Amino acid sequence: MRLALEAGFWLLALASYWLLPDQLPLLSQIAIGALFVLSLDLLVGYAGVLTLGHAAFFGLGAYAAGILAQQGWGEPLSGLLLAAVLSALLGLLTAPLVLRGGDLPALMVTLGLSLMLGEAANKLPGLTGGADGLLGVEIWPIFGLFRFDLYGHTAFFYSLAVLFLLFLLARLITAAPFGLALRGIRGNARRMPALGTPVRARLVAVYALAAAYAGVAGALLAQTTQFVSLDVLSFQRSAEGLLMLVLGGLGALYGAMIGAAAFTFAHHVLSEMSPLFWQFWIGLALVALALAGRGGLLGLGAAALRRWRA
Amino acid sequence: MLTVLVDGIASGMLLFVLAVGLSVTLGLMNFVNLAHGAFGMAGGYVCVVLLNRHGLPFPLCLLAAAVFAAVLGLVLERLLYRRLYGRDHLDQVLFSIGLVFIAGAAVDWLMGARQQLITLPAWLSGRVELGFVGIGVYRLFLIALCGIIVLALHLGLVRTRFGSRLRAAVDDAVVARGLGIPVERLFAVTFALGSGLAGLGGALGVEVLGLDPTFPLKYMVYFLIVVAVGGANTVLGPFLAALLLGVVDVAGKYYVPQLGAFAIYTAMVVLLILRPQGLLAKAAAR
Amino acid sequence: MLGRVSRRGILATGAATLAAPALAPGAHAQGSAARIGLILPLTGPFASTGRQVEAAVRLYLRQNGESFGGRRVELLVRDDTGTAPEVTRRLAQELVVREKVRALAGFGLTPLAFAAAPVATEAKVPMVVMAAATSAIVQRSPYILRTSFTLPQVTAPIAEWALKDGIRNAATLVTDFAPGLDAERVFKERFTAGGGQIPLELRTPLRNPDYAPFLQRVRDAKPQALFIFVPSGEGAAVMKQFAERGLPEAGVRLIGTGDVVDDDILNDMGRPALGAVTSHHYSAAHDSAENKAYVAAFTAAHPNMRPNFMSVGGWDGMHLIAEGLKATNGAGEGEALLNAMKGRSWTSPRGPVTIDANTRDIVQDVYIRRVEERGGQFWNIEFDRLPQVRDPGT
Amino acid sequence: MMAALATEGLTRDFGGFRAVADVTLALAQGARHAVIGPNGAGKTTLVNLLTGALRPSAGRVRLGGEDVTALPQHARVKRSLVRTFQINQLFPDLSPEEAVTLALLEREGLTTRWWRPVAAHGAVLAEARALLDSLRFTPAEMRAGTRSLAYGRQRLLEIALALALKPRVLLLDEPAAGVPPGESRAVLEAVAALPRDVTVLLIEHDMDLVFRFAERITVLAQGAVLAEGAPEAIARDARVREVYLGEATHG
Repeated sequence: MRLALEAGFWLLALASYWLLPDQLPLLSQIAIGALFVLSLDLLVGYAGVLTLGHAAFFGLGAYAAGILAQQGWGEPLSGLLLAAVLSALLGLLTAPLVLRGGDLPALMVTLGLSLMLGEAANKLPGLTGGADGLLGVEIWPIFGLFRFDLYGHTAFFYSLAVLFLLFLLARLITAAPFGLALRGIRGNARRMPALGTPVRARLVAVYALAAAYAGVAGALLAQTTQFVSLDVLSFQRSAEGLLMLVLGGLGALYGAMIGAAAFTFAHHVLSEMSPLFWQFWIGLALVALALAGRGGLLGLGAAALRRWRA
Repeated sequence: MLTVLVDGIASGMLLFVLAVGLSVTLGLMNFVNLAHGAFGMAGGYVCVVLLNRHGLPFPLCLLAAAVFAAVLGLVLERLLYRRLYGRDHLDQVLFSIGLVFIAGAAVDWLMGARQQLITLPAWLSGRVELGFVGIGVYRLFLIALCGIIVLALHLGLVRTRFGSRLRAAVDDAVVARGLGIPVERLFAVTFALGSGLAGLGGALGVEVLGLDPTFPLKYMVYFLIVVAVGGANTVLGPFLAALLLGVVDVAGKYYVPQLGAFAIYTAMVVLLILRPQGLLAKAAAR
Repeated sequence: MLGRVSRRGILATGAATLAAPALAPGAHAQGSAARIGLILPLTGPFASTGRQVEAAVRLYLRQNGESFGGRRVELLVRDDTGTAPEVTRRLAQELVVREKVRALAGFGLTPLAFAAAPVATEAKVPMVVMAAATSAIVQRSPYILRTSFTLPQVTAPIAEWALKDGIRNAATLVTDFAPGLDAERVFKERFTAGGGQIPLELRTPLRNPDYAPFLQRVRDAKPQALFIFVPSGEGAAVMKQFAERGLPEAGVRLIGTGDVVDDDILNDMGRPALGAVTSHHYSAAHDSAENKAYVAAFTAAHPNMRPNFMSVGGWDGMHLIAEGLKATNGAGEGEALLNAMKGRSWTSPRGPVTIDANTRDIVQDVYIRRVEERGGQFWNIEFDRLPQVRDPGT
Repeated sequence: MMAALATEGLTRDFGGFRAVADVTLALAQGARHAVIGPNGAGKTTLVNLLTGALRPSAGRVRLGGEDVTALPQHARVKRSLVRTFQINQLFPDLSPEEAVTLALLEREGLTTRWWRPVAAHGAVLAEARALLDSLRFTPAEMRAGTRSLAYGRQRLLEIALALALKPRVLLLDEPAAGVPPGESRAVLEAVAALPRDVTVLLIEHDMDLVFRFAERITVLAQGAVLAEGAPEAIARDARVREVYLGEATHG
């Protein structure tokens, strides 16, 4: 049953290529958003570490891949790899600062670090292009075969494939003992050391892992749009990621992806119908969902399913 | 030099008035209210409308802004906020960001997207020369008014029955309930007070911070910094944090503009790492 | 204050939201209309730019009938929030691929135009830049045409005027992004070439700027004049601080490009703006029959707005597209439409303008204006004119 | 003979308040030792010092002769010093089966494993079920959410998590606290069934339980050791009766 649902989800994702053939750029963006939210889910949903600055890793990944291509090496896969490695390093470096205190200090330190990075990118126009954005990013065809085209065919399959592979990895990790330990830490961080778990070390590991995922998401965005701007590091991106995660449902990989898809799609449809006031409707939906209760869309869906069966 | 200091203090004090309500929300109900700036925005717009359209005197506009925001706060608290007490922080984030979106779009619809401007009365504009330096009259007015508010809040918290109950409730809501303190009502009143102060701050800030529908998002980060750095249990902590923020921000932009906002973010991160519970928190006993 | 248009808009949106699930893409009537994709910042910090341009484009269509060369124009408006270039790019991509638009238009800020340029090139769709003003934009794609202005174009004249007026010592204050750097560079070149000195060069951040500390530095340096460029909508905040810091009393004159005395908010700036001298391509006070009609129609449709230089970019951009369609009998697409738009001249509310056939950039008169009070309102009154200025950057 | 668990001059100050003052203890291997004392005597602080949740202001902790004073909590657990909590510290979102499995995986040093699903660790799962079964958990209870269990069952799970770690030294912090009398038997049985070579330190309020279980008793008062001896000696000790037992009969 579960496996059938999972297969259905991915078949639907793949089928969207034929269902919405002229929405491919949006679909790629959803896939990239889903990867970013997946990364947040590993950190927030599974390990219970709060962050308001996850865009730092997304942005670092985007600039890493973008600058690499701008400097003349446009091979996409090595761009992803570089982004993952650099972001993970930044994660390892900053984790000790973030994991010191409680929720609020963690929120604020992550926020502060991401703002610092954003400001650094703003003040280094030689490297990043500053407020004008990074121009001249040229990505080579994937495997030398598939060129990034205007219609977004390549971008769609590329983003979806990367999302799928990294999802499989995340699924493996969360189902493994390591994932169980993370859920334990989230459930009761006081008990874990009494079971012999070095909590800090586990959290540092998952922080770096989530950073790498976010970095790859950023790199995907840079490569598929062939442009990087300061927006990749913005607070709004971090906050929006969290919104998508809570919207979809915390601590469930599918919740993360459904949240990203629902939010992006709603945003798109609403802002097309009401370019001036779409924020009003999004806001209303968020408030209603928060009042409705736990579990996000996934939780609501599960509850509806239970009621229907009962 | 002195001018820079005065500017910094003025903007810090303004920031304090805007943010202090948030610190109470967080300390008392453990509620992450990202929509706090929306009350500031509401106050700002009330002030603009009354001043520009109806020509009311500026002090009256300030008062109206504060009252309007306070009533708005009270209504929203009773209708919506209280349903989310004790819920997951992330739910609260979702809810309050939603409110920010709604508020922004509603204001945009009513008032348009552009910057709102006011013309200060003559007695508040211009500058005075003190020895070698000139200082804006309005900045001095800000410092004086906000100073009075800080003092009143501090005394109110330390000297009055309301204050002592509030402090007890912030320290431990469960125990306070056990002692028969009506925590819910206390909080509603405090929430309204905090919103009212934000409204006043928003009105005072039109001239200095500007006002448009993105106001709550634009300054959210600053409010959070004040509360996080200041700690949630005192008036003095956030006050010092706001002053520090104001002075470092203004001085940083004056002396090393190439660093931009870098100075302020670095200061915040360092402070948070050194004192995760806030500037004035005693060494944690537990 | 409740604009009728926007109220109806929001009600319509509400109804549409309820119907949203039933609305599949492709359900839009295809018809044979010529679709124009208008991408603008309609929310966020630069919303005022988008609102001005959108209002002018709609006004043009309302006034000139919606058909050109027998082809009805259908406008598709998209909000890119002004700060997210990748959104601009995606919207451009969608408008081209899904909606099959004949032309892309709008583009509120330079980074947004930069991000969308490759789409125009690859799709071979003309892209009419109605607002963004960095010199280099037209070079990013052979399909870009511009109906706004460039900063070097409007900056050079004020530098010349300042020298002529006896100013020898001026500080500069610009926003730290491409247009600002353009303005700073050109002002410095012209001003120092004429014997002027620049003791202080300041750059403020694009996002969440706070002008007080910068203006305090200017006050402490006491130059004869301060040259300012900030994006549309930011002028008021600068002006407030300019007055509050006592710069006029210290003998510092305010000069700049017209962005800082944006017509849309000039009245709210009030007295502090009086006497500011700027150079720009458009003033709502421009003395011509075309402009009087334009301002009257615009303010009739939007009682709370005064058309500014952004709006006129939108108006002329729509005019350019309309003329292109007429010239091709409504059949123009891609290269053909582009060629029909190149080299065109007309009399805009701002005065005579030409789209240079080679550079695809606008050639126009630039005026020197001073802020004055007329009948209880504040206006940029033109008192000098440089005819048919090209972008000196190209 | 070397003590399984020993402290020397263990002291902890909070600001100006001395919660634990110069406590010296020695538990032989297989000891059944109890620490009693009135509320605020410093019992829980002592447990936290022994397990490493708190750092002492002065003094040392030795585990089987090794000085572990500087070691963090989890490293002491790896040396088989295990505790239970006075107030349940469980995982509300995990089922008992998952929670015990987690403890077992941790004991086996497997929680860094990310490439094999938990479900593929058959031996561990079987052991978890066997342990819960020995504590009379029904299969349905094993799979239910922890938050839905009755309090007595939760208390038992608290102890199961400790037992899963195969302790050599076990600290039981008021294991019967809040358990209805009918269900406290299961808790006692579980403790009584421990192998004889396991050293047990019991922190307790319930005098009945203490005198039934302990072979040796230490009495704490105001952070310091007031008396130590066999149960009969403690029961006769006048000072103890005065500060503690006397109070207990009133309270």
